Amino acid sequence: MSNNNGTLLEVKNLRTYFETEDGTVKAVDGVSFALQRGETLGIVGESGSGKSVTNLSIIRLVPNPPGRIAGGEIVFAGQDLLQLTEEEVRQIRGRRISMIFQDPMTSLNPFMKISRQLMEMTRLHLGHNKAQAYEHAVKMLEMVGIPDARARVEDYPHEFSGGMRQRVMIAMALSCEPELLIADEPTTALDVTIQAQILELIKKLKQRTGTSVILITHDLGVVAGMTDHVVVMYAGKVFERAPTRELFALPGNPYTRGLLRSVPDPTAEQGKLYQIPGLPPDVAHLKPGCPFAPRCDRVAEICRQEFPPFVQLNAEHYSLCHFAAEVYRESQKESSTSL
Amino acid sequence: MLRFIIRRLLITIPTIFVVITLTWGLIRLAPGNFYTAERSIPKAIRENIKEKYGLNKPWYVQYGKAMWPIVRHLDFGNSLKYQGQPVSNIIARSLPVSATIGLLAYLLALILGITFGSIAALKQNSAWDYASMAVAMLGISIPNFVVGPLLVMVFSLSLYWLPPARWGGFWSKSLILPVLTLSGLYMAYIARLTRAGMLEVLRSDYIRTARSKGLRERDVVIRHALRAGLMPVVSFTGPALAFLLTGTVVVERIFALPGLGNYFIQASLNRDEPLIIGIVAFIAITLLLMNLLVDIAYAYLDPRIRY
Amino acid sequence: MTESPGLMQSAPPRLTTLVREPLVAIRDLKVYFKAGKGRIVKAVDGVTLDIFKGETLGLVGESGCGKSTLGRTILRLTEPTAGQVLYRDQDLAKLSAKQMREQRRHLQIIFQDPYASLNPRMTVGQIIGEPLDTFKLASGTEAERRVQELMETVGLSKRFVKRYPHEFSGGQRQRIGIARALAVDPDFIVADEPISALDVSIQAQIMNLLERLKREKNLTYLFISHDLRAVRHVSDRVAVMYLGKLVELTGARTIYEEPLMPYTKALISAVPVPDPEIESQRRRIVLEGDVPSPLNPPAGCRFHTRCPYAIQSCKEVEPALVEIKPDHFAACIRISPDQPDIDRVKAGEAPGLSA
Amino acid sequence: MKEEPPDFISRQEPRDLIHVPPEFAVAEGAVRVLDEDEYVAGSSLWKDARRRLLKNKLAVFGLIVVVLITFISLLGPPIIKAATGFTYDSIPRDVTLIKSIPPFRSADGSFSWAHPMGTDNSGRDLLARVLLGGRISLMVGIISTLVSLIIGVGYGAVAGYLGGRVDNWMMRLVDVLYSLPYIILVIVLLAVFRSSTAVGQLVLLFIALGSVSWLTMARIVRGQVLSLKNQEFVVAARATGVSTTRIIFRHVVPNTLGPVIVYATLTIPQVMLSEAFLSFLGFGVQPPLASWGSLAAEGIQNIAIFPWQLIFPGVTMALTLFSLNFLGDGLRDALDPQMRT
Amino acid sequence: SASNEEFFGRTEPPADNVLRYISGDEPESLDPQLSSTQPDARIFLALYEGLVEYDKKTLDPVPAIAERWDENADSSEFVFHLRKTARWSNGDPITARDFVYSFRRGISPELTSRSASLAYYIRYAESYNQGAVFVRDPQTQQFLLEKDFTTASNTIIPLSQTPLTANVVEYKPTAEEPTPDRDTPFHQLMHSPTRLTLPGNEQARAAFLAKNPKLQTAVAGREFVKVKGEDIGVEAIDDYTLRLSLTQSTPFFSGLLANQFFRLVPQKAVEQYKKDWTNPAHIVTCGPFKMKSWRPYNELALVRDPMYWDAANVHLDGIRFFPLADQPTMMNLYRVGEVDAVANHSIISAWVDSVRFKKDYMAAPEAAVIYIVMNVTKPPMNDLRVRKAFDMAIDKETALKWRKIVKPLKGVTPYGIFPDYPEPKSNSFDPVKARQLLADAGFPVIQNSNGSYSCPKFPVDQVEYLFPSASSNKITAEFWQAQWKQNLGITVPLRSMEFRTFADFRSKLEYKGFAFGGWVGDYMDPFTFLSIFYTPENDNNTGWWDQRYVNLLDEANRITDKQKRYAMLAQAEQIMVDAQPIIPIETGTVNWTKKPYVKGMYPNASSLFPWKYVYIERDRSKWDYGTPSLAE
Ligand SMILES: Nc1ncnc2c1ncn2[C@@H]1O[C@H](COP(=O)(O)OP(=O)(O)OP(=O)(O)O)[C@@H](O)[C@H]1O
Ligand SMILES: Nc1ncnc2c1ncn2[C@@H]1O[C@H](COP(=O)(O)OP(=O)(O)OP(=O)(O)O)[C@@H](O)[C@H]1O
Ligand SMILES: [Mg+2]
Ligand SMILES: [Mg+2]
Repeated sequence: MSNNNGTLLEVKNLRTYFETEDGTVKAVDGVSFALQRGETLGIVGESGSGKSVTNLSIIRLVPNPPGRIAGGEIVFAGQDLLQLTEEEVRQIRGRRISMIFQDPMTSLNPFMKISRQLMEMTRLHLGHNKAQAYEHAVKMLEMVGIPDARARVEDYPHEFSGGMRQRVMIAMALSCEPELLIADEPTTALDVTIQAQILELIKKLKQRTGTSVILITHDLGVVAGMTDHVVVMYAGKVFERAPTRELFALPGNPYTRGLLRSVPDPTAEQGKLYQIPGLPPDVAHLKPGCPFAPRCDRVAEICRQEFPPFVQLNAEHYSLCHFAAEVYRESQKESSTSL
Repeated sequence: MLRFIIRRLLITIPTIFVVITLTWGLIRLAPGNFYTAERSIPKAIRENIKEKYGLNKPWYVQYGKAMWPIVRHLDFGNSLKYQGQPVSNIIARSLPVSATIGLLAYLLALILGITFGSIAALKQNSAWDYASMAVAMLGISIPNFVVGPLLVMVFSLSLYWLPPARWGGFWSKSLILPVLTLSGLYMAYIARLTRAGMLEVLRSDYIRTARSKGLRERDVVIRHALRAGLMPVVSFTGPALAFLLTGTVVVERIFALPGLGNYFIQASLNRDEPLIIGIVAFIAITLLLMNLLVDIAYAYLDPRIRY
Repeated sequence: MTESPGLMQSAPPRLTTLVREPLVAIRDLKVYFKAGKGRIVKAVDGVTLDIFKGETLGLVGESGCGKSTLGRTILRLTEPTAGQVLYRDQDLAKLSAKQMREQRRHLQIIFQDPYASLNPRMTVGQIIGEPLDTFKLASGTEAERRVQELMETVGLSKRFVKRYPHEFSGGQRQRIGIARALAVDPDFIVADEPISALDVSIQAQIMNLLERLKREKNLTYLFISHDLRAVRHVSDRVAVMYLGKLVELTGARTIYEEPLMPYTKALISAVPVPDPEIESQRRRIVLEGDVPSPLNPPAGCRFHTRCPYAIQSCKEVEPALVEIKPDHFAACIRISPDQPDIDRVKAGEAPGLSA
Repeated sequence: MKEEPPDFISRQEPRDLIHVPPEFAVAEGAVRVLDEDEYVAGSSLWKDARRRLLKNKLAVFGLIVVVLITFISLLGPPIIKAATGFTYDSIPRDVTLIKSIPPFRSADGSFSWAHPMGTDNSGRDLLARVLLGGRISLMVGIISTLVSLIIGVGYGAVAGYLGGRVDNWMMRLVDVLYSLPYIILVIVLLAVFRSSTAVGQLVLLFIALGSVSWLTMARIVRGQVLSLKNQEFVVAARATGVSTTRIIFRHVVPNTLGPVIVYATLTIPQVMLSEAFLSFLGFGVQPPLASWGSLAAEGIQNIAIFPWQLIFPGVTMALTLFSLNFLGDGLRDALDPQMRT
Repeated sequence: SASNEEFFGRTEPPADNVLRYISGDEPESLDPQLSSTQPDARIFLALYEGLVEYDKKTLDPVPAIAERWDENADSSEFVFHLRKTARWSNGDPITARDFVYSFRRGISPELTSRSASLAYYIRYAESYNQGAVFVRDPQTQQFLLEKDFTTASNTIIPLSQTPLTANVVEYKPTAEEPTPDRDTPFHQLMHSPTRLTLPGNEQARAAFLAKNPKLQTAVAGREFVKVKGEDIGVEAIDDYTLRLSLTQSTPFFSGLLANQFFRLVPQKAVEQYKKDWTNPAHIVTCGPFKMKSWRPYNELALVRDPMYWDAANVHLDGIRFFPLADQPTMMNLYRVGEVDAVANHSIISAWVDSVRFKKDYMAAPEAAVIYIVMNVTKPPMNDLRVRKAFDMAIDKETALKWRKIVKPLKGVTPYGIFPDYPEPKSNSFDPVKARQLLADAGFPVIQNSNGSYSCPKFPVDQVEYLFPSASSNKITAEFWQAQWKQNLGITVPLRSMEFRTFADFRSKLEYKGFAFGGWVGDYMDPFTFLSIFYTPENDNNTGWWDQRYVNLLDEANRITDKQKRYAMLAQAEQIMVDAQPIIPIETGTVNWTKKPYVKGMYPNASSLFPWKYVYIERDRSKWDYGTPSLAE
């Protein structure tokens, strides 16, 4: 594909495998998606579906061994990241692509003051001197809503609460204003007010610098509010890909529908929530056929036999299902009735 | 922290006292005496010696006599073997020798050891790993009483570059071979402990974070991994440095260096009580201080450690 | 500064409709941390709270306000600076290490940070099986069976039993922690953000599970979360914390539908809705002003720096937790049982002060 | 397979519809298909480790060498004796043979199979001596390392975990033991517990070496534990009611294993050297017994004239130590679950 | 390689005229009377002088500060004539009073010199050193005499103690010297009968008296007078004449006087600085060299002393002594040419084969013997047959061939040091007889089918061979063990020990069976070796003692004729050899190296070198190619 000037990142058929005792864990198996400049892409999906690994693959930080990127292309601003040398990737990391990791507790260096961990970024990539970097660090902390930032910047991570650490991670990732921000569940540990604040911050950054964002989250509310496109992953595969509104309104995949139904409704009374039955599959031992088949409410014999096709439902809406069209239609029906 | 340091410094004193007392007891339990010689000396002279040194008194009198000057004036008395030489003088003149060799050797060992260890950890199970570990292993698989003479054989006896033995001053060629010999062993320790420590650390999430920042691999190691990775090395450094500073017998013997280690062995073999006690007290102090430093270093390296 | 208004000690908040005995009673609990350079973080600062048998008490609040600390202190994982934690009327702080260990059978915690709380050198099976072994609940194949059961319960394939924590995704790790807490059939679980790392489907699973267990085993939860939807869903009552203090406490439905405190209102307005249509139109109450630091909490009402309703007195008077409506406690001087709706209170007035 | 109806109460449905299947887990029973393998029982860190160790080529090589050398040391001497009549202490009667003969040579310089490693200054077969020395050195190394592992790890872990005053006292005891004049300690030990049998002497030697070999280990473990004990998973263990002993030995100690194993493998050469030094001072193994250390110490004196006296014991020793260390590294890697390959 | 070269290592003479010598162990002290070891003695040879000095080859006494001396008929009184040119390093003249001071100091109990017993031949020296007391009648001021209380008086009173009469000529005055006033009151005192001495310590005295009722009554009511330094038989007749009166005939006494113990110490410095007088800043010496600097365990640098009476004949400008004991290190330093000569026994046995053919190797017998002592107080070694069997089972010929450099030993006197001394007859290697003897003693030796022997009845757990740890001892020990095993079928356990533990065990006779024994002569007379078994207390470490042996030695020492005296000494030695408390092993050799350009240094029997004769020869043709002959 030509170097579309609107496309910042294009992941093509990415496959990342882990070699473990009981076989190859195909954590990411043939994932493709594209991200335009200035756009936000949401990735949702069940826990263990390969969201984090996909993104680790993008910045080439999959632990090796046991992990390895088994195939595919990751074209970032025209370059295939997988073809670059370690040194070239290093220069992209942090500066052009930065990442907020999922687990803030262990992702901060427990041996280093917050200040140093923040300053490191800007000193390295923006060429700040010590004082500049320090000021920048304080500013960033303030921006992510750490109270009394100037005093607390000298603390160690273990002195911060979970949410505060997460905000430090965010501050760190934002500090160099990257072209691509990968946020792996950036707000899980944050209360809603801070969450709103952070999301607002990301939005502002996007507006100002045109940063593209990949937002991994399971909070469908966040997805709804933040993203332009959504990728739904299941068992290392992309199950559905669509513009956000479309996805929420007209899901074309039984799995997506299940997800949407699971969200607790604050207006409803207590009671049992909808849950997709069964367990997530073990990606090391996938059966032929659709990986979701055992849990699917509309499973048919073909689902157990054949791997489903990636059906294009409309210009930007794809779904991995034998019955994608049917599901899509159903959704259309439902939405018209509920209206 | 300050309270911790003060408390530890205070406990140093009774600890040293315990060490001295035990040492005193051990010397008494050991067969032979400082005047035992190949030819036994006549009884009369033995009696004179006992009289002179109070060895015919009850043990508590002897103990008091041994301890009192130490407690009062930190005076360890005179050596029995090197008659008339105050223990403090002996320590004062031999310590710098041992300390110089020891420190230089440890510095060299640290630099090489940490480098090799880090390389090995970073490139785990690669040729780099094996090569640097092999080099490190040489230091410990070949005893230093073999390394020393081999180095001498090459650099002194064949090439005539370096003196084969003897102390030539604090800044002389004669330091090179002893320092090399001594550092080999410690380099091995440090390299291997570094590797083990680093491996524990290098897979942490926060190292991943550091990498995601785009840091150079070297900076990742030096700034992020080393602190935690060096914990075992730091633990090892306490006693190791204490013993290095206070002398190492084998190297001092091979290279005929007038160091404390040599004196210590001789004193032990000679049952030279004041000298033994003096050196033991000195070693104990060094050790306790080193270990205190190590404990402080722990808290410095790992902010989660608090005393 | 005077702490703990007398009212709180005399009348701990309770539900009048059901006279229930508290399972865990927290009395004027304070947890301070030393934070270098002689500074003190007052993570929990005078909290009095009853948790009744069989209820789920939701605890919400801003990040860093002391929720985890409160939860951990209940289990004596952090030693309190002052105050008491009574479990079935015994003061936990007075128990010996051994007695405390026995109590841990009944008191469990699901940790906020799943990965860090898992021993990297133990397999999942060992991690989940350990409590069984500790309390001699099962052994041999029986234990193995229980472990499998637990794993299935939390939605983990039992094939994973021999894997190590680092081989799991974030959500999977969280579920390991949940399974461990459930292993001993506890009475009381502090669930510290048990679902925040989980995807919605598993969240639903877990919440259903927690509820079912509660029903079946009469479990009691302290459910810490910032996900108000979830809290709303699982809790009977909800407590709102702000900077180490309780600011509002009432039934789960009430708090969502008729919050009293300006802070709670802001919280609720910020809940994202999984609907892009609504999301793109909705208006949130955006809190202005600096987020205060627990290192240096503001005097008076701690929320005054960000409160749109703050008046001068708010900076001076520390509000007590008062029963404004039946079973609805709030700590704000600008409202009173006579006028619970802050929007109707005249500007500058502080009815709560006089009461 | 018959699909059961999804178990849920959606927001659309009336909420009192609680005909939920009694066991939650049963709902998943429907999808048990995924677990075709039955539950594999009794996996442990050590079992896993063994399997992983065997995949590490260098470690396996190390293991093979160590086992081989151990076996040869054990079985070699009687075989040599049966084959040639040489033992570690047989000095030839013929005075012309009482000299150091090069490997594969007879006294007159011609080729001979008699002494593949040559002989020492007293004309004793070096091969027999090296093998015998192997027995002693390996025994010394293993026993002291065991002591250091058992006492040092336990002691250090307890001190570090309990911390505070206990730690302070326990570590001061270590300091005291460190500071005592070792030589005198050994002299007293040997004099107070006199033993004239070779075995008794060896036991004393083990005690002497073991008594100090654990000290640094204790310090290293303590250092690791100090930083481990604040980690969340230890708190988690505490929260689950795990007893202190079990926390120390199940949770904390396994996480120190990396440095512990490495230090343990370093202890072996260290103890062998100490043994050589003690032998040099007359405290070690009694002649005509020998150890690698003492053989090397003799050999180095003759390096210029009879190099084989150093080369054979030295190389055997170095090879063993190398192998041990690679084995140790392999073990370390094997015990690190993150290193699964 | 090194083995093909003529010399062992580099042979470049040093640029300056300073000898660099490895003296062995670190000196215990620079006080000649305190330090008793051989390495120290070599240093004292440079720093101090006494009445006599060792001959550079024979070690016989040659005039030093004493120009000449006279000796009475039975060698019990000596008069020394000092040279008037002798001076201390600070320029003060040396007089007879310096000797009086030095000798009294050396013997004084306070100094606790470990060599003080060397001076016990001097009258009352032993009593003084022991802190003994005379017994005096307060009324009459008379002292009790020894002869009144000794029961069996078979000892012959030496000349010096027989009363002086006009016609007794004790020594031969020389013509050139007027001899004023020789017969001083002190001299009279020395010739009066020996006073009774009792232990100075009250408890010991009470215990002693309790055993002798006669003495107890005699002593009652008398006062005790401590023996003082002034009482010992050392007298300055005038500034340059010194008289020494001895308790017994001591023909070898003048030789003994070269020992470091009898060298001069500076009274003023000693009294002023006490223990610190040997400090380089304070030290005053009287030898051919004086102190330049001292860095213990590193280097002791001396320079030629211009005040020395014979300074003109001192060749070297200075000497640098390197105290170090590690043999390979010594040899390394020697090989690279950092030192010019090394101490004795410095060549590791393993190296001997390659070094002994070099032309700078020093080979000569040494006044040092090595033997195995046996504990005759414990079974099975209390049986003479067993002891003999173990002696006969060692093939010493093979051992000598194997050891290459050592010399044989028949008894306890070294081989080849005292040319006229008759060797005792000792057992020869006879394994058959040895086995027979063992069988006689109740331990039959059985021959196994493979030709080896075994002796199942022998209590192997009751014996062991104890030796101090040093590699040279170890290889010999292994050899003896192998011999006994081959010939008797008995494997005697070997036990090496740290030296002082060893010495303690051995001297307390705590050892079982065998122990290493060795002796280095203090002076050049067989008696220095025979005296090992002289008194039971003189710790011969075997438990063996025989009055006949002692009597023979005493008698021999009164004989002035050397041949006859030697014959009688040998007779005594034969008694000891027959009783077999020891297994004689070997006579040592000096075994050291010196660079060929070092001249005037001879491999004498004690490796003691009068340094003033030593010089550095830069003319290659005059170098030593081989061991310099002692016979010339
Ligand atoms: N180091 C590893 N070794 C083996 N398997 C791994 C490893 N890391 C991840 N996996 C597996 O890869 C799969 C995908 O993991 P990933 O972390 O991408 O999930 P995720 O979608 O981010 O889930 P979550 O939302 O729970 O974080 C999981 O099944 C996980 O078990
Ligand atoms: N060990 C500690 N040392 C110092 N300060 C601490 C420590 N633990 C917590 N704190 C501080 O106490 C306050 C409350 O922390 P806590 O973890 O209870 O917050 P939280 O309500 O759980 O927040 P979050 O929702 O982000 O997890 C924070 O300001 C934190 O920085
Ligand atoms: Mg993830
Ligand atoms: Mg928290």
